[in-house]
Amino acid sequence: MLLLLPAVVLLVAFTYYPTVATIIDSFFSTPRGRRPARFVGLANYETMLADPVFRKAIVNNMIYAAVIIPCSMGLALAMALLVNARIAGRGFVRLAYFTPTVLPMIAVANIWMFFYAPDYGLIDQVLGHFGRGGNNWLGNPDTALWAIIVITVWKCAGFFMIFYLAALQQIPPSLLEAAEMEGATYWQQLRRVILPLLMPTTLFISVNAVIEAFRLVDHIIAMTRGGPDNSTQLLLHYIYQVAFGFWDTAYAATLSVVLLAILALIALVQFGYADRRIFYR
Amino acid sequence: MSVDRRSATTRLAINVVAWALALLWVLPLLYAVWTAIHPPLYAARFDLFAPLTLDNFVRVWNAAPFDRYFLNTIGLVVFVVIAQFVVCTMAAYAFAVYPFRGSEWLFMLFLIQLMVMPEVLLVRNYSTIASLGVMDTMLAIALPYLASAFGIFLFRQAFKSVPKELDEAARMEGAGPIQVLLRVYVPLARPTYLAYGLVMVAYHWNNFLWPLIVTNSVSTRPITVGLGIFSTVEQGIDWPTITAATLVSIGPLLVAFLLFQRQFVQSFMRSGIR
Amino acid sequence: VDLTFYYPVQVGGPLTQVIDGYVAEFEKQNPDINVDAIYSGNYTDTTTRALAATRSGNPPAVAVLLATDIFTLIEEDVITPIDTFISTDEDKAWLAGFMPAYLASAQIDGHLWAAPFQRSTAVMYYNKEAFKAAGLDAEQPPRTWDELVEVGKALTVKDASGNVTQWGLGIPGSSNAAHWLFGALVAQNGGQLSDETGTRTFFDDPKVVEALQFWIDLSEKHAVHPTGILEWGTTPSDFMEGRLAMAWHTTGNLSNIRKNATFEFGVAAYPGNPNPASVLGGGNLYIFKDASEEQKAAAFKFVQFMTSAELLADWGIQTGYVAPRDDSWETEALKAYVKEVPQADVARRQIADSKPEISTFESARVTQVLNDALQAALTGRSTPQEALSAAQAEAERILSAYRN
Amino acid sequence: MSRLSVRSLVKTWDETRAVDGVSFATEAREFVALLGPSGCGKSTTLRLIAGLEAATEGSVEIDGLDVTNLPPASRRISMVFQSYALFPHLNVADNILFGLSVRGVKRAEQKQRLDRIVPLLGLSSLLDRRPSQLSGGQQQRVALGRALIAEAPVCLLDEPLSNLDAKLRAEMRNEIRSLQQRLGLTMLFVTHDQTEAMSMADRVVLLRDGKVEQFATPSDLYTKPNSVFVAQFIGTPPMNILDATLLGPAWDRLPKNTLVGVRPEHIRFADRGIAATVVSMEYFGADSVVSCRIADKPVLVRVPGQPGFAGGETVHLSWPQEAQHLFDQHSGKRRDPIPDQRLAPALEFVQP
Amino acid sequence: MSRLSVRSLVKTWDETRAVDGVSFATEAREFVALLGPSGCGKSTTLRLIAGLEAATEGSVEIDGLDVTNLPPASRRISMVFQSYALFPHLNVADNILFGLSVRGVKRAEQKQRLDRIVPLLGLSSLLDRRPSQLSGGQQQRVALGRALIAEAPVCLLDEPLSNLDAKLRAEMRNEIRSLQQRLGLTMLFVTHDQTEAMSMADRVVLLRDGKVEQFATPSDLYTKPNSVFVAQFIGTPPMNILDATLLGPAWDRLPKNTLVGVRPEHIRFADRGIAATVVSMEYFGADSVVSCRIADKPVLVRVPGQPGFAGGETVHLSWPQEAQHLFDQHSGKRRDPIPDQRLAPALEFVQP
Ligand SMILES: Nc1ncnc2c1ncn2[C@@H]1O[C@H](COP(=O)(O)OP(=O)(O)OP(=O)(O)O)[C@@H](O)[C@H]1O
Ligand SMILES: Nc1ncnc2c1ncn2[C@@H]1O[C@H](COP(=O)(O)OP(=O)(O)OP(=O)(O)O)[C@@H](O)[C@H]1O
Ligand SMILES: [Mg+2]
Ligand SMILES: [Mg+2]
Repeated sequence: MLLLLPAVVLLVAFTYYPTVATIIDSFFSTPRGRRPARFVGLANYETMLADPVFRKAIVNNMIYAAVIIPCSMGLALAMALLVNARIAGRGFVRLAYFTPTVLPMIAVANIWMFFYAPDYGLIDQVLGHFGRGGNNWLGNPDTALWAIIVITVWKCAGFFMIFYLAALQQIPPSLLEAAEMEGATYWQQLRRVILPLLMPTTLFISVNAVIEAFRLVDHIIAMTRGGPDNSTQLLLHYIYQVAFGFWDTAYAATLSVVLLAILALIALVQFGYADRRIFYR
Repeated sequence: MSVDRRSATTRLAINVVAWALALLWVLPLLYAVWTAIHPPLYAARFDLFAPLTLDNFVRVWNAAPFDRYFLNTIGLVVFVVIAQFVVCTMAAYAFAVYPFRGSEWLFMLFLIQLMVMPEVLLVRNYSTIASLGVMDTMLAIALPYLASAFGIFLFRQAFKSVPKELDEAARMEGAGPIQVLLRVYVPLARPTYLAYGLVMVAYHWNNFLWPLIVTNSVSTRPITVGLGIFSTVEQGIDWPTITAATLVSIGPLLVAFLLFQRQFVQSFMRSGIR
Repeated sequence: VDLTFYYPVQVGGPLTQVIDGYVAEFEKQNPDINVDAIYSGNYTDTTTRALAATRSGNPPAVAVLLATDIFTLIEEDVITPIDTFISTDEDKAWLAGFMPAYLASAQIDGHLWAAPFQRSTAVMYYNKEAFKAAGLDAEQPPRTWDELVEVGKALTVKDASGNVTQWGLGIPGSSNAAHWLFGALVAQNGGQLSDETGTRTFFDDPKVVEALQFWIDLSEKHAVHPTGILEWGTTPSDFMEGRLAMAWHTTGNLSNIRKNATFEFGVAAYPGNPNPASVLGGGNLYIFKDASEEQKAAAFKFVQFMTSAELLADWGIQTGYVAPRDDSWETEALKAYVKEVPQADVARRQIADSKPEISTFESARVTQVLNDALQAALTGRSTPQEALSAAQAEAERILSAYRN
Repeated sequence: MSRLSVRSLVKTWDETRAVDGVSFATEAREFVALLGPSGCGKSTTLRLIAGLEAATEGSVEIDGLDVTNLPPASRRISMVFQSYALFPHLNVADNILFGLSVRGVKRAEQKQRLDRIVPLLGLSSLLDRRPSQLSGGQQQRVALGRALIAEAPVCLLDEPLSNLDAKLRAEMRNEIRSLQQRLGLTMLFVTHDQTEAMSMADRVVLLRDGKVEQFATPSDLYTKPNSVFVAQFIGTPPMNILDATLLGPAWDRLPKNTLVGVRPEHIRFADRGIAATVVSMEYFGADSVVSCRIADKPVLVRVPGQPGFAGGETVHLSWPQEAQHLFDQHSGKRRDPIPDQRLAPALEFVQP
Repeated sequence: MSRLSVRSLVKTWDETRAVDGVSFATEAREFVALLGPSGCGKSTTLRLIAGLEAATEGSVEIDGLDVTNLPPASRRISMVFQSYALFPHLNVADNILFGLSVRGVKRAEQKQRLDRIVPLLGLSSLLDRRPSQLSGGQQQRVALGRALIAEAPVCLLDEPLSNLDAKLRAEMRNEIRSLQQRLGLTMLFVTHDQTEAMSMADRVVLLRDGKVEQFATPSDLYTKPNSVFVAQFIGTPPMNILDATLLGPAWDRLPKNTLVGVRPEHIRFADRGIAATVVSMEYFGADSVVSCRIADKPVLVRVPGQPGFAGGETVHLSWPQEAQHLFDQHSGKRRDPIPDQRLAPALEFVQP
């Protein structure tokens, strides 16, 4: 198909070729100026399995994903429903929800850094009024990951909302009217009509949410660098660190292969399971 | 819009929740505005009578050729979004309307791009760009993003939701495949184009690492890279400067969205298929 | 000749314009050389770019990179020693002008690999008004660890409900700073973190463990230091907001604090246990190997220009970096500046007592190992001994490959 | 059981007055048709009653209770939508059962009621299909099933039969009628098909441009149309409306500006009478419609079977006096009662 | 100008044989109706002819040219869709002009043709509206306009009138008919409304379960139905079909297993004849339909006006012999010709 040609060429050049190269790299040692790469078989993978930071990153990332995906999607749906209803200043509210998407993460990270600052940070100032100040959100390994999660949810929810909003607007009003006539309460309409009709959108958003959950690490680079004590270490951030901090490209490639495998697995499950059950109108 | 038939209390509750959430969500932005228009002393102190100042903006504006950066960014974003529209529309149309043997597989293969982080491929993409000889051009920033699986997926979905009879009616009327695409599918998918365009504008307006790597000069550098100068934490955070710079760099985008959002919503309604 | 020059900017402000000014001046003096000065983000980004560019075949001629990246750069085989360009007496005189402490960190295997450029050192900022309020002599900052604890206690203030409103001391422990300031603590305790070959670390040395124990004690035992990890980025704000009465940070922050602090503050050299000591930091100028000979010659000229006494003095004034040449400090400009801002001189005086920061092969990875250990101990997840022993073992594993 | 009454309902959109002061009241268990040309505001009136649109003015009462401000679900009304409004993600059975299941009716009862209604609608073999796999008519039957199964006391139907074929439509008419009577429902039925309205309804609300033109029983509508509009809307082919002055001297005694209306089926070909020219013929099986012209004005005549006129032939038309309707030329309103003494002599010759 | 012919068309979906061997051929400029109950495969047949579905078997020819494998646009066919298929993003004028503009017809000519067609359809005041702002009937007229403006030699219409009110529908019938004749179009018109098919079409294809049940002129369909199905499908109310054995000894001489069919409009109330009981009455204005029972079997009788029968009353029914149709009980097929000599005596007493 001629229509597909440009896309295929671009994807080969900037996705497939580099991906395959990455997989190949993972079986070689890192080339250094003085020592060229040599084939090492699975050595990189053995190193990885023994690497406590890797294990920590995987665990953190699972928590990160398990919280972010449902939270941001749920919030996004709630927001879309809210701004689809007739509320005062709807334009402003939509804009408000969407703002995080437009804000550059570099700058945002710094602003959040202020919110999280102990004692004089905004959150602590508020909590201080209730005598619960003095929290070092980012400096405490028990809270740091959660602090990061909050930012991610904040950043993603508005983005996903746009898609839910678009889908909501496409639902024929007569369907909801029919449901209403049939005595469905708002919650029943939501559960039995709106949500099923939003399924294709939900699938799409969930794919994106999974990807974001493994991809969004800008604020970690800017805020915690995986610390304290790797408590905010995520897989992609670790890859970034290994590749561009440690210059161990082979090991980074190995980690990347794992990341790709995880994502591919999730994606296949999502599509295989969901695409079949979701009709397209 | 259908009438809101809910009771007054429900409506009030909806309003309250929506607004509370909205305020929570813009808090960082409000904070940015606060610090940007006050002297550094008030960065963490909320005093209603704090003196106002535009110094932070003046300083930021003078610190770098922001006007040039704006032009670069606008040019880049317009180019990327239009090129993406073209590439993704073509591919999505092929997938949605002319499925062929194995097209489902090819589509899955395309979706891989959703999952492959550009960050991971940075080094390799850098060499590709270098070997194409387009280093330090707008094309270099744009190329890896042009074939967006995200866009293809979205457009395919939008095209699939176009009622089949409309396609058929257009074909009966003698429209060829390209005409059907341009005159039926694309107009009907307008909300999707708007939404996707908006998201992509936001994404590329804020993209940092890749442009940083492939641009060298003031004449190609986008605004985020310019903004990067102020955002470093190495020497301690200078909040007023950072927030002022942030506002300068996202200001046009926010204003555009504010103006755009009316149009955005209206177009949803207009194209609403009964 | 065309030269590409990558540089990071680590200090807020319109510094690219300053650099552009230097470059323009250089090009005026050397009309046959054209320098393309590229601002390239922070140090990490710049290193990334420089290495990526080199690998894809169009390396920069000169770059400002971290002093501690030296082993990585040697291992990657991308830089040329500076001393190979030294031929004339003039060159030798230029070389001799650098402070030896800074030169030391660029000398490996008998070669000088880089020219010190934007160098810094860690110092202690203290709030003179807080000192006065606590009845302390604001001109007598603590000189030893014991004094530090004692003064810290006096400076720690609680409100009626027992919440601390002002901590005595703050030492940032976030991932981008812990190893650096910890280097100072170790040096003060008479220890060191790595040797000059870059292949050996001493993380489990008793002196090192003791230094970490002291850091922990500051909050756990003496309660003069906030618990948990103090963010490097917010520490200056902490200090300016009055949350910290004394804060350890880089000299690079001087202008920021001077501009924004609403109270009188002092800059002090670090205390000792017993020997006062600090660490050096910042970036050097490297010449890249893959450039043509002609470019390299021009690059050397450029390096010399950038490290002339006047220029370094000016750069120091503009940024807060410590000019790494003694003769810079003799220039009128810098003298006048020191008169106006006496705090600026503290750094220079402290340099004699300063040690190079930890620098090894795979510097970032080893640093990361150390940082993880420090943070684990600081957050009470393991004891200093355990954490550092584990870190040492890991560092051994990484570095053993580089011993011959 | 339930009486529906509507008072001065008005609905405006921007400039359009889609519904413009509609009032009528049904008896309990009455079957009322809402009839009118396309775009006259039938659907809108129905939606106002259902509560799906907020009325600009006026009120809706059910059994004397003002429900104008109640939500649709609390009005105890069921509805069939003109566009079906089937849930695309549910199969036929689930679509029909939606309301019951939403209201928490027990499984067993759901099944029972489903089994009762499905054969009536001829949907038995389609229960597992999705709406997108049904033909238009099948979809409409599902929509009907969904509304009927609720057994709400008032049921609104927006052209539920317009996509069915004649046979099914006739069956469905009977079905709906008998269900209505069996369940004691009050039904309001929108249609633009006067045959449907006439044959099914107890009374008909005839709408025109958002206003009630006449509210009466079918036979009153047919025999005593309030206006030219009603006269022409009811009956196929529509009533012939002729200027009295055209008909010759016998009609001169009528008041000025009078229009004379005669239904095609009441006109007979006779030996004497008004002269006309045959123009063409349309065949409908049981009968045919002959188009004639009286002095260039078209007149339709309906006769049984297939008569053998040729185009251009001259014929004579007559009709009984009681079949003649008189209307005011300006207002279009009926002139009734006709003062017999004045007209009878003038019309005597048309009697056979 | 153009002749459309269809040979053994078959379309199957999984198990469903939606179209099952349909063959027919039109004359040039002929107006053919495709008639049949809901779900019988009318739309599918039309779509196969249009080229919107690929035929499983069979071929479509236009003027002798096999177009089975041509794309829709190359078949020189225009079409009106059952669901209108208006472009929601275009206003009425642009919807109608879509085809012309796609084919690159000049602005001036577009305008000319638009001005010609729009008043015919009563759309003049709506040209700037979007489809979503139109009522169902208005939408359908736009769809019609879009198909007619193309002036393709063959035009397919999928129930274009089903959403119009009776008056408009009658007007549109004439309009479509006269446009078809004026433009010399060959039209294939899907409808489930037999009145529409009968009054408009030159010939009717009557479909049942995907098969052609009869292909004939309207009057042949009415007077010589091929089968019980046709007999009951054509005419409202449908033909009464009675078991000959019920009718008394006079019918005993008919062959075994014969069904007797009589149209309601041919039955008269007489003094002698078959005894029946009146059950109910339906009023249609011009006439009424009386439901009776002959030995528990329903019989409908159509009479003019509103007769005064009471439920339960006993009446006598008779009909002329030539109005009687005979069918085989098993196959449902017509038994023709009836050997007059054998039947005439048996039926004589029913003559008035
Ligand atoms: N949402 C709306 N906004 C503006 N005008 C509308 C809207 N809905 C309907 N109308 C207009 O109101 C009038 C009445 O519309 P309505 O749908 O009630 O007609 P109807 O009698 O049901 O016609 P049909 O028999 O064609 O369905 C029409 O002129 C229509 O164009
Ligand atoms: N896409 C499809 N997949 C499976 N079955 C289909 C599909 N489209 C139609 N059918 C089935 O084929 C048969 C014929 O459908 P078609 O739409 O041709 O009927 P129709 O005669 O036009 O009916 P109506 O008068 O109700 O529009 C129906 O039983 C229908 O359910
Ligand atoms: Mg309607
Ligand atoms: Mg159909």
